[in-house]
Amino acid sequence: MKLLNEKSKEGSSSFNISELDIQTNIPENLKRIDLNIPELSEVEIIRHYTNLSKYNFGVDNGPYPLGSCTMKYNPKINEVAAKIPEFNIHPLSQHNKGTLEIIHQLQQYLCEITGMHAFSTQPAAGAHGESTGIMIMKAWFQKLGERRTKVIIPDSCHGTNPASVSLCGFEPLHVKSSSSGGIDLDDLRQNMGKDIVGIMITNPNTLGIFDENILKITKIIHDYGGLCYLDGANMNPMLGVVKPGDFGIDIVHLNLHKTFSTPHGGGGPGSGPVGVKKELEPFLPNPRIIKKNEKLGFEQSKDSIGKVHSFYGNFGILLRAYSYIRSIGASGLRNIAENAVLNANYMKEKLKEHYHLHYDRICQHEFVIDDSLMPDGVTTNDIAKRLMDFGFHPPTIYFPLIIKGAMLIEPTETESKENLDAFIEAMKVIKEEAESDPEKLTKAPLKAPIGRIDTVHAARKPKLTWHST
Amino acid sequence: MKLLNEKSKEGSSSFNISELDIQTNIPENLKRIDLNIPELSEVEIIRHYTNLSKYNFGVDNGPYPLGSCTMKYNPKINEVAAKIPEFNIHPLSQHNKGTLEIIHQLQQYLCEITGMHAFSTQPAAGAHGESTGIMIMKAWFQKLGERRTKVIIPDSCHGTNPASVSLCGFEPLHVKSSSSGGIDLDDLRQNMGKDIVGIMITNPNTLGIFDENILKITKIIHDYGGLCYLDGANMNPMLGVVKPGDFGIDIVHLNLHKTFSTPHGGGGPGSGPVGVKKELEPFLPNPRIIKKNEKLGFEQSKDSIGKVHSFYGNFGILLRAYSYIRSIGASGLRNIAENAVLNANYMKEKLKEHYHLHYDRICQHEFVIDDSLMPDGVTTNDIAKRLMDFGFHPPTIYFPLIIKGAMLIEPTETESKENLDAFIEAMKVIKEEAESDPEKLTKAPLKAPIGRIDTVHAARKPKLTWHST
Amino acid sequence: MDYISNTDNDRALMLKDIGVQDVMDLFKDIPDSLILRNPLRIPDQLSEFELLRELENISKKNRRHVSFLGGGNYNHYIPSTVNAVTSRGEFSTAYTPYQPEISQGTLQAIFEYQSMICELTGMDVSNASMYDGATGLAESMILSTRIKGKKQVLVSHALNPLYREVLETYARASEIRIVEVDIKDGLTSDFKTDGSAAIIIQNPNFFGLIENLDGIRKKAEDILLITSTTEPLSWAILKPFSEYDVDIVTAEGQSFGNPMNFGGPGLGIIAVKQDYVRQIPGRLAGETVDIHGKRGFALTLCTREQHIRREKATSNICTNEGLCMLAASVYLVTYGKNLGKLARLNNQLAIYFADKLNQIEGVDLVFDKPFFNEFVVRIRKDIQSKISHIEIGISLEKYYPDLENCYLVCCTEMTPKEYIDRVLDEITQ
Amino acid sequence: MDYISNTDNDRALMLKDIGVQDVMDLFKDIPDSLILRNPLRIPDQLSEFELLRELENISKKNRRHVSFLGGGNYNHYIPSTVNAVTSRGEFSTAYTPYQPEISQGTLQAIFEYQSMICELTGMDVSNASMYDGATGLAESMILSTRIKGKKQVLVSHALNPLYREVLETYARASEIRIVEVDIKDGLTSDFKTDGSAAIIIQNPNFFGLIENLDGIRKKAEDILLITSTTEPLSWAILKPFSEYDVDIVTAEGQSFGNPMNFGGPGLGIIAVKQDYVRQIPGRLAGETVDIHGKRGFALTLCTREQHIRREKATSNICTNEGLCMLAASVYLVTYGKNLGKLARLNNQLAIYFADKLNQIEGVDLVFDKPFFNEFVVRIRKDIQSKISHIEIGISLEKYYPDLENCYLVCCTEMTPKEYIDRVLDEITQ
Repeated sequence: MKLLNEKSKEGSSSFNISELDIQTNIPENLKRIDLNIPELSEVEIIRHYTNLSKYNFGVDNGPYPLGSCTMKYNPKINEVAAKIPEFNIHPLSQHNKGTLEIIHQLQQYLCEITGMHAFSTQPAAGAHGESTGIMIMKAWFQKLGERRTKVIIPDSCHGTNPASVSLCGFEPLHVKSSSSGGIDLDDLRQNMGKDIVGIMITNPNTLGIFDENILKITKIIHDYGGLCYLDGANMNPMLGVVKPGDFGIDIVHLNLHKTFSTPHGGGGPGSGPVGVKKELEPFLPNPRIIKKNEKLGFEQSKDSIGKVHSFYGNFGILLRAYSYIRSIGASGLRNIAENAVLNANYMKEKLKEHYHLHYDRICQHEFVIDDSLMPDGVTTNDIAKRLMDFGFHPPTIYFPLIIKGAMLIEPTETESKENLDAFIEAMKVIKEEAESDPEKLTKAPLKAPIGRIDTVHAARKPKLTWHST
Repeated sequence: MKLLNEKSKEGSSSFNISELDIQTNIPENLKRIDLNIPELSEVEIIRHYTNLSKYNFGVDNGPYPLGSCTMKYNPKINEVAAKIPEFNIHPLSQHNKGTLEIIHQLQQYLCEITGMHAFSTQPAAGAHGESTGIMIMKAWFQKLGERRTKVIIPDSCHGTNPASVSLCGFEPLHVKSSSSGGIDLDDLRQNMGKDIVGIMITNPNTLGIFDENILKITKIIHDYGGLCYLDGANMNPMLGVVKPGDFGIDIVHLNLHKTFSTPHGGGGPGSGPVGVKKELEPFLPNPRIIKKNEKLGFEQSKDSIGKVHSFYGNFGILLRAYSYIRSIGASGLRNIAENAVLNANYMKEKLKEHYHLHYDRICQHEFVIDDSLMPDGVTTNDIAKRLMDFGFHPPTIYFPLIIKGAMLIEPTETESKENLDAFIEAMKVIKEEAESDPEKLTKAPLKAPIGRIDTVHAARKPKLTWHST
Repeated sequence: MDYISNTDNDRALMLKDIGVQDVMDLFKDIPDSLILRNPLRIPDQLSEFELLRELENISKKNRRHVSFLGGGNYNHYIPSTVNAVTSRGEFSTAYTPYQPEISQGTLQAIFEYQSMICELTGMDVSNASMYDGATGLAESMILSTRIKGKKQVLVSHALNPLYREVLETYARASEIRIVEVDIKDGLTSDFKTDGSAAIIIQNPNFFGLIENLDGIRKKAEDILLITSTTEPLSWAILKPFSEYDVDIVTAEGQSFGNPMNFGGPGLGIIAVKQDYVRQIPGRLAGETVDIHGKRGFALTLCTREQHIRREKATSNICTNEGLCMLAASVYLVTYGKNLGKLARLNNQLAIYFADKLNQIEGVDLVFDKPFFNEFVVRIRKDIQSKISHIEIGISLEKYYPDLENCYLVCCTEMTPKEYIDRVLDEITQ
Repeated sequence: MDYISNTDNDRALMLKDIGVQDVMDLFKDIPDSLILRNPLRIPDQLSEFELLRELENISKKNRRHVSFLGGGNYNHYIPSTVNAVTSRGEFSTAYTPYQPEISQGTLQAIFEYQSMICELTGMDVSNASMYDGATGLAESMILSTRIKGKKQVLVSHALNPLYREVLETYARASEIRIVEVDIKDGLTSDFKTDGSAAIIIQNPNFFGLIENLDGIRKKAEDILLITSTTEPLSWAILKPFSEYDVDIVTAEGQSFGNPMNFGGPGLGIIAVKQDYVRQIPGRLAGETVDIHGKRGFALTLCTREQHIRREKATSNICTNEGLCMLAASVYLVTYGKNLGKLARLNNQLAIYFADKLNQIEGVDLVFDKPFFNEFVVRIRKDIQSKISHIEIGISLEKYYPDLENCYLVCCTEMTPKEYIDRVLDEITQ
């Protein structure tokens, strides 16, 4: 489709503004001479984006089993809630009692769900929550007067974890997975020492496995005075079933857009609240929103890591998450976990008849298969592209890195058995096509709005903006 | 795509309702036993309609030159206006001053635009306005004590006109068009008599021609004591340029959804306010919304034809029309007329190089070409279907009836020259294809979501509801 | 604002190509004396934010408040799915699906709507909508006279008085005689069918009472039975009309997913027996196939309609209430079978309120009959003035002079128990 | 409500196929002692209408009122086109466009956004968004230390104090030293570059004043120039930063089509010179071709990112503010060149209000310098209490003790002349 710039026509924009008859105070030498924003009439703008949207695939279009991203259905009521005009207030307005109530109540719910003592909703996304959490670890040891430098990260971690650690001046120390998919306890023990800040663990991990040794792991860390950080991106299968606080977690971030179902927006906005145990509460970002003597307000802590957001985080997302939790209630939360896990295990059992399953055991919300049983020349990437032709968004591919040609599949609780069966059937057909007609795969997608994209070409001589030719 | 019923799965609907613990008073023998509304989870409902919408073409998708339907762009601001919560009140609420102000002010604007004395906004659509108008004519002559029975309708009328006339117990009397596309004055004069209720005229007519004899025509009718009714569906090119009241019109209906750009909604809701000259005001539907001594309120007239709507008409549409008029102002209204006429004439001039133009003269907002220059076997219907492949909604076809194989093209003022040129080019290519590769046309559309539909099959043994098989 | 995509430059080029100097040369068919020389007396254009400011100021002249008004227009919750679907431009900015190949969205939605209405009513055929409850009923009245060849129709006095007004308007135009059927204890009483084409009965009737239609067919063997419903949510728990052998079912479908909006747009529902499939007014979507044999949908039986049959058409209706129909479909499938629960909740709230009111000295339940979500109470004048800030119901005196001091009170899920209790407190304090 | 598509029957079938008895058998990796025996202490589920009732009740505890608050978050009108686009599920319910073949909508929108940001700033490369103005600035600070290999950064004292707090947080974590640059008459004063990687200057600065950046490059030849803008609407009428040879432009883009929402989500804008294309954090969409040679778009230069480079990544950012970016794109193209008019209107309203306030005894304009749509006034205490019901501006004492009784006042198109006049009346009455 043509670009906005290519459709632009001088003089066609007609958004009416009546200026006042007042001279500007801006000196000539600081003024802009011309402004080349594309100009389109309203009808052409709406058509541009309406037709562009047809080239996109969202959860509203079909199943989106993108592993570790929890692409569940986003209820429309949350969008209605998020548009209540009274909530659209300035962050420094004093008339904020309703807004503070929502944030405070949400913090309470998140504490109850995770078993933590206090939450800050400032971080704007999961990775932002991660760095906030690591900053808290850093501040904790500074307060203790200890200089520790290394953070243990299992090799089944999320991609953001090592980067978050290094952002805070720490060194990531990678620990291997065991043959059953959990953390290799021996490797962990060998790496322990007084320079260990703690562990940054994803549990269930990115293989979809709940580490059965979790209590041992957190104990090992705690025995060395370290802190246990949970990457809560995979909270979905634990809702109402188990609390991270109960298995020794000191700090956790949640991805509200994943677990609490706010629309992912083509890449955000998300929200990554961080929860901590009682001892760590003073280190949470400033200001905190708290209730004292039945009055809601802000509080600053001198031990805080400081502010991590221009204001108080992504309130628009918090409101949606609040709305979601209230819609479904305690029983709904437990239902999510049970159904997410049921759906994943069902798919895993059915798919392992056709694809190689590295860890053949019970999984939580997601699981990994790979392309090792595929005929030569057919790769995970081909399978992913071909899945598009069957009306599915592909799973996460080539991740986790520890499994070659991985496909990380997370169906989520909102998909029906019918959809799971259709996906399984598609995967079966693709396997057959790989044998009988591999070109169908290597040239896939055949039915998408555009053919397979050449990403190498994109990177070779990057063209990142429109230029008139 | 599968039907809702085919996707239904018992127990999958989860819209939560908490009943009260109160026994119903409804006797068993009057109770329903089972209710088979399809049951789908919310995600499946949203996907159903999201994906279904892809099989639809609206103005938001591209040019829609459906003659006489005025498929102009519908500004999004009007949708925002229509959702202001305070306007969503019960029709019998007393707290209605804001709502009455909108309706009353809109009536004033419509009077100013048309040159009429008073408007009723009760009729819910154009045809509803027509029958309301004819009822007023009937009531007028009843009041006068005259029994008249025939309404003159030119053969270039809208399809609804004869039906509206007969609904009111009158007989339509068809008058021929002249060779230049206007009314044949001789034929008109010959038909005149004391049994003539009046004329129901569309001007500009469905050929897009403004009848140059309009003043003569209305005079002839008036000379016999008849009334002149204008079908105002084609008001668009007259906005700010000429007022129907000035050329002898006694009653007019407007199609707010056409001229005042409210979304056509896949077939409504529309709105068909009726305006009249002063003498006819007492005959307008009851109740009227008027301002007396600066106070807004309802008024009943004993001469009124009575009520024609459950309440006061389609307020939701009135509000959008009000918003539209306020957005564009007087100058915007005139711009509409000028640009609508300019666009139509431009297309007409360009298309007449390739297609037969029956009336080669200046047109107003629309014009008619036909398929008489096409090679054997290629029809207007084929051209229409093939236009879809070029990204256009086809024009109105086989209408007006007086031109064989007619294509009634109304570009509207909101299309750009680029779009008109693209349409012209598509028509040129289609003409060429008709010569070189007629199958492309007779099998068209080739790129639509579905192949050419068999409408004869649909009517043969009508299947109008889903039945489980 | 204007919404014109052409620039001055475009216009100049186009005029040149047409071969005229000025755009007004294109208006030369209009007698010169008629051309307006001055701008219309309509205010200047506004920017979006100026417009919204004005509209919000006007809107605040309405007051939102606790209200128990019903009687043909109901304050029901509209699920979030409804607007999510109807706001999609592909649906809202399309017109009547004349071209089925690029209108399958609208057409399939109509077909599904027809199917659900037939399920709810038990009838064989539903159209794609009429303007509203009253006009759909009026068209049915005319239809019955055409079918039966008789120009007289019986109309229950318990039919919504506003609907009766509309029937009278159409009857005058079509020269039909309306004979009213009396009421007894709020229900339609006995009637004689002589010379009539049909009888029109509302159920639940205007007083909210459920008419007992068992055996009505026996009393009306030679005429058509036409029903009108203003609160079709009741259908979710009431026996379908087909079981009483009704011929034509009409209703106002606003309750199904459409806002009150001061009474419009509404949604005229009409459904008939198979016998009348070629007489029913309005659009019908039917299943068919495309050139490849794939299932598709199209408007069908168009020979009933005005654009083909002209003055002999079954109706002059053309534009209907398409988007309201779509809203109703999404509404119905969103609730699914839970529509029964919603209907019961409405019924329960009304029973609760009626019982509590009836216990108050000075307030009496007027009809001791089963009702759905509306009921009539007589309220002593001093109590009326005590709660004058609440719209407790529609005052009935105007329509039924013998129902002095009586109000038609409506409860829905939007008047929850807490609201009701608050009102009861205000009355008894 | 729940949002689960499976029925009990489905679940039974699936458990059977998996070969377990009970769903809890699938949780057996979790130590039994950890499994929760009781439901979470979270209230029961609500229906949509109950939920909205609750939320509306809570929302009313906020009060909407006349406000002149700005300082990093602005009450601008959001054109109707914005929500019409961003509410489309195809955009809102997709994620990061990892699979370009079915994400061309998002990708092209990013590419167009990048193009518009580069046009507005004059820079070569824009990413697809950061979290907000402050964190985007913090990441730029870190970036500059990496480029320059120096762990010290100069920060203007006229930078938004909340942003300075965020910089300090990140500086502590990354062990960077921040040196503040003084202000003089509200503008950033001279500075020494020794040992520093960059200087960070806000423009228009926190006081709304327009910094004169002419010649700044000369003063900062050996360090990076980083700018921060909280009100990028100003860009529509101010000389682009590229003309001052700025290296990194950051901004809070909330003004472009995103609601205030208590400060979030915002839109972190970042744009850099071509030199730093491989250092910029976050996603980039680039033009490429598909297998048939047709133009398409894809995320590119991913080797900068955390999922490839792990701990060596330029940033840990993954999820950004995609939908806010889309809103900004629609916003910008809706105004088109009229964005300049809007900016001028904002400027004019602020000048009008500042002038009028300055004429009032007891109210003084603090800085006599060109400003955009914000300015600082000192208000006598008695006048402050007179208008305590109005939020006249952000109180500055807390951040700048010497600015006692001073307020940062912001005007936008949402505080039209009528509003301003009303406030002036209240002050002078």
